Amino acid sequence: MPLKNAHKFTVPHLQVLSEKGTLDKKLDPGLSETQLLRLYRAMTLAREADQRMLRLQRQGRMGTFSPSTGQEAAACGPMLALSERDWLVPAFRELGAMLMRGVPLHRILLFWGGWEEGNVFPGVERTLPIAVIVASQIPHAAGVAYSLKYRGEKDAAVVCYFGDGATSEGDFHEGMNFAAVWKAPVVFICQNNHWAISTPQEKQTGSKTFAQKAIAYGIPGIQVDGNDPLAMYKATRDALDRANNGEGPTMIEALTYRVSMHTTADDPSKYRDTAEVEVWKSRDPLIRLRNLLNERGLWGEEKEAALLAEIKGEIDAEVRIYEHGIEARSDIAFDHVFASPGVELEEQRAAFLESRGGGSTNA
Amino acid sequence: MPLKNAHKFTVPHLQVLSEKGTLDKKLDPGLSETQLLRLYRAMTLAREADQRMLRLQRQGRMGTFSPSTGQEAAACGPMLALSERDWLVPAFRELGAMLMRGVPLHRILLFWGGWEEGNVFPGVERTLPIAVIVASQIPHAAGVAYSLKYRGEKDAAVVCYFGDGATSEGDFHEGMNFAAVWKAPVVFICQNNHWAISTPQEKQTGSKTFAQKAIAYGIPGIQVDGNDPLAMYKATRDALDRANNGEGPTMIEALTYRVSMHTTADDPSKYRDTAEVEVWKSRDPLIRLRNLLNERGLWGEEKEAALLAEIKGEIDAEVRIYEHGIEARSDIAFDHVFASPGVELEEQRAAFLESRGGGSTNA
Amino acid sequence: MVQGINLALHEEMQRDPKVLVMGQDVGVNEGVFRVTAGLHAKFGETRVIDTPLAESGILGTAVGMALAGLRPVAEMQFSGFSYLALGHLEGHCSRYRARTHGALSVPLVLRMPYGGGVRALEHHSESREAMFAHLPGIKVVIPSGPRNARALMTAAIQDPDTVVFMEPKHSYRAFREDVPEEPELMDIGKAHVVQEGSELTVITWGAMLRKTLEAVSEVQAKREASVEVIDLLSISPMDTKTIAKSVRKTGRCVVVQEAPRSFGTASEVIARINDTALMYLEAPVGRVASFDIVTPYFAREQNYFPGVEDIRRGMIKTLDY
Amino acid sequence: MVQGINLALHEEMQRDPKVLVMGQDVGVNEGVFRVTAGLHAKFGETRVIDTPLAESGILGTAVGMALAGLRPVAEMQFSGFSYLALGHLEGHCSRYRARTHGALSVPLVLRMPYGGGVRALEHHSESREAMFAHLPGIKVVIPSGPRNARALMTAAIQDPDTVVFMEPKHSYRAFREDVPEEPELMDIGKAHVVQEGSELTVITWGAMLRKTLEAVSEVQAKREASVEVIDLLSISPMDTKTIAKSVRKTGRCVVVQEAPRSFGTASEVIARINDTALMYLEAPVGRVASFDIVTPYFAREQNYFPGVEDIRRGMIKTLDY
Ligand SMILES: Cc1ncc(C[n+]2csc(CCOP(=O)(O)OP(=O)(O)O)c2C)c(N)n1
Ligand SMILES: Cc1ncc(C[n+]2csc(CCOP(=O)(O)OP(=O)(O)O)c2C)c(N)n1
Ligand SMILES: [Mg+2]
Ligand SMILES: [Mg+2]
Repeated sequence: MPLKNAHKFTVPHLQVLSEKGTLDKKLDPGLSETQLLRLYRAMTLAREADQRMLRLQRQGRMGTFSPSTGQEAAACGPMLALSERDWLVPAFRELGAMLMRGVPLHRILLFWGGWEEGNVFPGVERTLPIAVIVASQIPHAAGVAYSLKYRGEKDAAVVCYFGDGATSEGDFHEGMNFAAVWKAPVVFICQNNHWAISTPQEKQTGSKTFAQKAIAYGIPGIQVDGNDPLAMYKATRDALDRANNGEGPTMIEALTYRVSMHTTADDPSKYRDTAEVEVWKSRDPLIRLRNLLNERGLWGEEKEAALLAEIKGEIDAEVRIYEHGIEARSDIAFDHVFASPGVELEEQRAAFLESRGGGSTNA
Repeated sequence: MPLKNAHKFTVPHLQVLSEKGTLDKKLDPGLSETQLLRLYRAMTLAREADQRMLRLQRQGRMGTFSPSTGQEAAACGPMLALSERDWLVPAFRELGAMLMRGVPLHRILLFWGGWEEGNVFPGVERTLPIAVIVASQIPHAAGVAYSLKYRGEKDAAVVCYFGDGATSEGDFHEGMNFAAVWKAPVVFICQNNHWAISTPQEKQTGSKTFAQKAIAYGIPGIQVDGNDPLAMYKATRDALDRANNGEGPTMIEALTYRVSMHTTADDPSKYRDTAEVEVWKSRDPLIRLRNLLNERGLWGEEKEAALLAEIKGEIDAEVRIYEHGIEARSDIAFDHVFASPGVELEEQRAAFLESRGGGSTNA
Repeated sequence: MVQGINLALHEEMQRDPKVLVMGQDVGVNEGVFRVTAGLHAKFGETRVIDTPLAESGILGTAVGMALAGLRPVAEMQFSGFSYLALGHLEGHCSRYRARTHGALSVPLVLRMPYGGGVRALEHHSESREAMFAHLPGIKVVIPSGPRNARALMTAAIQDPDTVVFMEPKHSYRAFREDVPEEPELMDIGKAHVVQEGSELTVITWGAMLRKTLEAVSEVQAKREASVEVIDLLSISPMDTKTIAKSVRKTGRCVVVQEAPRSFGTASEVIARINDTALMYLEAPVGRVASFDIVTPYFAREQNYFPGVEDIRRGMIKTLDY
Repeated sequence: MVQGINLALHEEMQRDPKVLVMGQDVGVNEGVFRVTAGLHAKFGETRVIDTPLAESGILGTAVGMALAGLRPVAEMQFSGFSYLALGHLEGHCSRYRARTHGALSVPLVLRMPYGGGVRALEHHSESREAMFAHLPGIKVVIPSGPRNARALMTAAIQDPDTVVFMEPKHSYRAFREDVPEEPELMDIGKAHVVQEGSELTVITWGAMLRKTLEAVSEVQAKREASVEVIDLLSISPMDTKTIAKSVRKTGRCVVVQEAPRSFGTASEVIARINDTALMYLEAPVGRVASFDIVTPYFAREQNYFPGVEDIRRGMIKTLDY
């Protein structure tokens, strides 16, 4: 066995709906009207909510947050493929995914507003909260997926999001490896939005694609046009099918772009050209899907206006809940250190309450 | 750009000297007689020293250690390619590599005997001590390689060893990634000896080869017959050339086998078949190289006997140094917490000396 | 102690199908110290998982399992490698309950052999319980013998939050002790008064308990001192009440700690005595501990870890103060 | 303080070509807090490295550079992510010198913004200096103002061993202070007596110093108490002598710590007072600290961190004891 190319690997690239709006018939996942409209609504809601959050933040009505404008197809496309039995394990830039999951917007506002209540999703099962420690959710997803297998839940899988930067963390590697060894039912979605704060791909990795990192784990990796919601749906659907068939994890790289700042505390003009941003703005995933809807006669200016009005109302209502609706017992943190606080913590709680003059307040 | 196999990767497999002893002329690295004899001597010394250490340990004259019998080609082949300007960053199962580097055997005995002196190599530059924390030496190697680049030392590179199990650690991933992004001059040698204590490859990774993990970093990965010393030399030589040309890191997977126990505290019969061990014993790298030497008329029974006698004498002498030659000031640890101990530590040293009745002793 | 822990694992896995065991070499090989003996044979490889070699991956996936309702008992092969998993311990185990106001929690046990005196390689001899104990939301327990090891492990597995279970490997096979037929459940957070006394309180935990008891008998033999000995068992939460009660009674105290002197558990014990019993003290609280140096390799580890003689001397000093 | 640290980095990089800066977004972006402003422009990307997003990789490669003779100043973007690098801190930074009896060492600085009160996201508000300080072989320093920040950073870079340099981000832009033209070199391991007094010693560090000074003026204004204030500056090694001298003089002491109460630096300070000045104490040492709970999200973080009023009350309590 002398020098020979013993092992060969390929990483496919998937696009279903081109930038110009042409649909690849062979690859069309055949979404129903309802599904297409649901997807478009979700993406629009995510966009509008994102813009509103930016304003709330600028007005001092919310804390620092990480906008997701431009990434709606990557966040929402996959979610159309999920059932209630599947788990969602997000990073922190999947507003659209969380909304599609049924997490009310006001919960997300609460999160960025500095309230733990933003991680509590009453009635929404199998959904982990936002993960702030980059990549740490990846082994969690592998563990959740193991538990599905352990319990014999063959109809369920995990969808786990993370960014391009996250792939550099040891936890990405360890989580992917565990999932692969276990053939655990999990779909890893890397939102390659081309930046990790100020770090571009070439400073993040020596590899041409992020999808090829799947080869290291012996699992399929696929690079997808992340601004193409149909491709994102299809890739996820296929990966979920593999997972449900016991074939293990898949890694999807979604090629997209963070058109806004990293967080509201960030100034991207320090490190990137607006020319690059403009190129990507012109690839707006909302426009792409709207064009398809238009073409199919499912959409028009009137419908668009009505949708925007409806969404605005919805967002207004959620903002109101966010700003007025939360009981803010100041000592609640003492309740949740452990299942039961114990003597010492109760003593400290008393000291805490005394230190703020006793009683509870509303924010 | 619809579904297409956009990216292709290959992992070559290298063998120069087959198990049967046939040499692939096209791939022959053309080692000189002297080099071949040096290599054979080094491998034999490693084997004999390993066996002696096993006895020393069993006799209670040394602590737990990790034998490397069977892995001599993977450890020694690469070292033939190194110059004094290159760095060696070992794991803990590269006895042959350290000896070839010029580390005296008694230093290695001291290490496994529980003496820090086993990490001090007077006169041997650019050689890190044994790394006990699996994979932690990999980012170190990347950092050392960066320093070579930083200083413009174009004639120097780093050779870093680790095991198959080490590839699962986050530090493997992070170290490889940094090295790749930096195009740092480093050769990563994964000794795939098929076991990480009791864990076989299929529980360690979902990938068919370890070499393919290189693809994740956009660097070349090559699988090498790790019991073929010429192939190990050649792969390392090529990788060092790449490194010196500024082309960055390479990963070499050496397919070999741990024919002995993990450490002297381990009982491999609990987890693996002797049949497998026997197969690999029959692939002994020493025999393979000896056959070549024989064929070339460079070797014979007499020479073998003389070499073994010489080596035995050498080992005897080193064991004597190990067992008698070390000054054992008991409080020396206080000297080396920081460059200078400071008031508090000096007070603690006084207490320490008092606690053992003062003064220093020899072990 | 190995058998005590092993028994608890068998019993709990039998009792609750949600309990599983995971770690490096814990399955077929039954653990490098054989703490998981018999589990793989009995419960199979789905419940007794030989994981890849990755500490953060072990704890991180265990967190995921726990969030999904399982009860993993995850092993770090040696505590010296547990720092690689600290991201999940600090970032998730300790916080998920707080983060979600109780909607999600991480009920898992993180086992790890720790401690010195067994002539082991570098990184295999440290005691760093204080680092974990500084994290709110994490419980840290340390058994000192076979019986309390089994009872503590049972409690740790049943605990609704993450428990770091540190196993003093020096005590793994140090002595035998009968354990009751029926599983016992120890109350995490309670110290154990091993023997009562009125003139001096000695507080310790883990492998230091046996050495302390030896030193105590020596002292008692020589000078009829009446010594109270407290086995902390739970490092965090710490049983301040039991400590305070004892020191108020005796007025003198020595804390014996295997870890380096500074920033260790002994310092916290002293701080709590300061809070609750300072005015009863007739002497400074004695600290018998290792030195603030890097653990020497085993050829020179003698006299680095506190020995019976060091403890005896510490006691005398405090008694004579 | 941002400018003080930045100045030291400029000066040291100018002075010594072996010094380099590395971390996430420290180059082109000049750091998320602009601590590395101007460095990339001045020294280029080889000496001011934007690394991949991997904390263990950052510290691990910095260890390699240091072993090869460079002097890296590595940044953890927030201390909350530094736990991912603990493997190298505990396993190598703290030990390489001991491991090789001085043949090899790891002279690097590990910078990290830490601490709360800036309405930040989860994991961005903790103070865990005590965890690092428990490690023998590691120095841990914390500046409290622009001038000592610059002098400490200069010393840290020139130090032949690993120094963990924790930057209280609450103080980053809190106030201005003149710094001398010439670089100053602070003696790591020495505390600073900020003001002398005879009735009470208050010991603190980092962002708590300003709050403490406010509380002290309030108390002094109301009741003519003579208060001595000590800024620890070096958490490890800790300046026991200065602490002991002060407490022997005043007989009363309060320690103000931003971190949770238990197993923190305050406990170590108390233990050292126990060792060196117990019999001078007229009251238990007061501990003003955060609670042993998971840091609440910022909407509820008020009153979690010690405030001026808490410190004032702690002082009064100890004075009135
Ligand atoms: C472990 C860790 N290190 C650093 C940070 C600070 N940080 C937050 S987001 C971010 C960049 C993430 O980049 P990427 O994964 O590409 O996600 P994106 O922000 O682009 O969505 C960094 C460095 C963090 N939150 N966690
Ligand atoms: C971080 C870490 N985890 C666990 C261990 C315990 N341990 C020592 S060697 C080893 C297996 C290493 O396997 P591999 O990398 O294949 O090297 P080999 O022993 O086969 O040479 C383990 C688990 C360790 N030393 N370091
Ligand atoms: Mg990104
Ligand atoms: Mg191996």
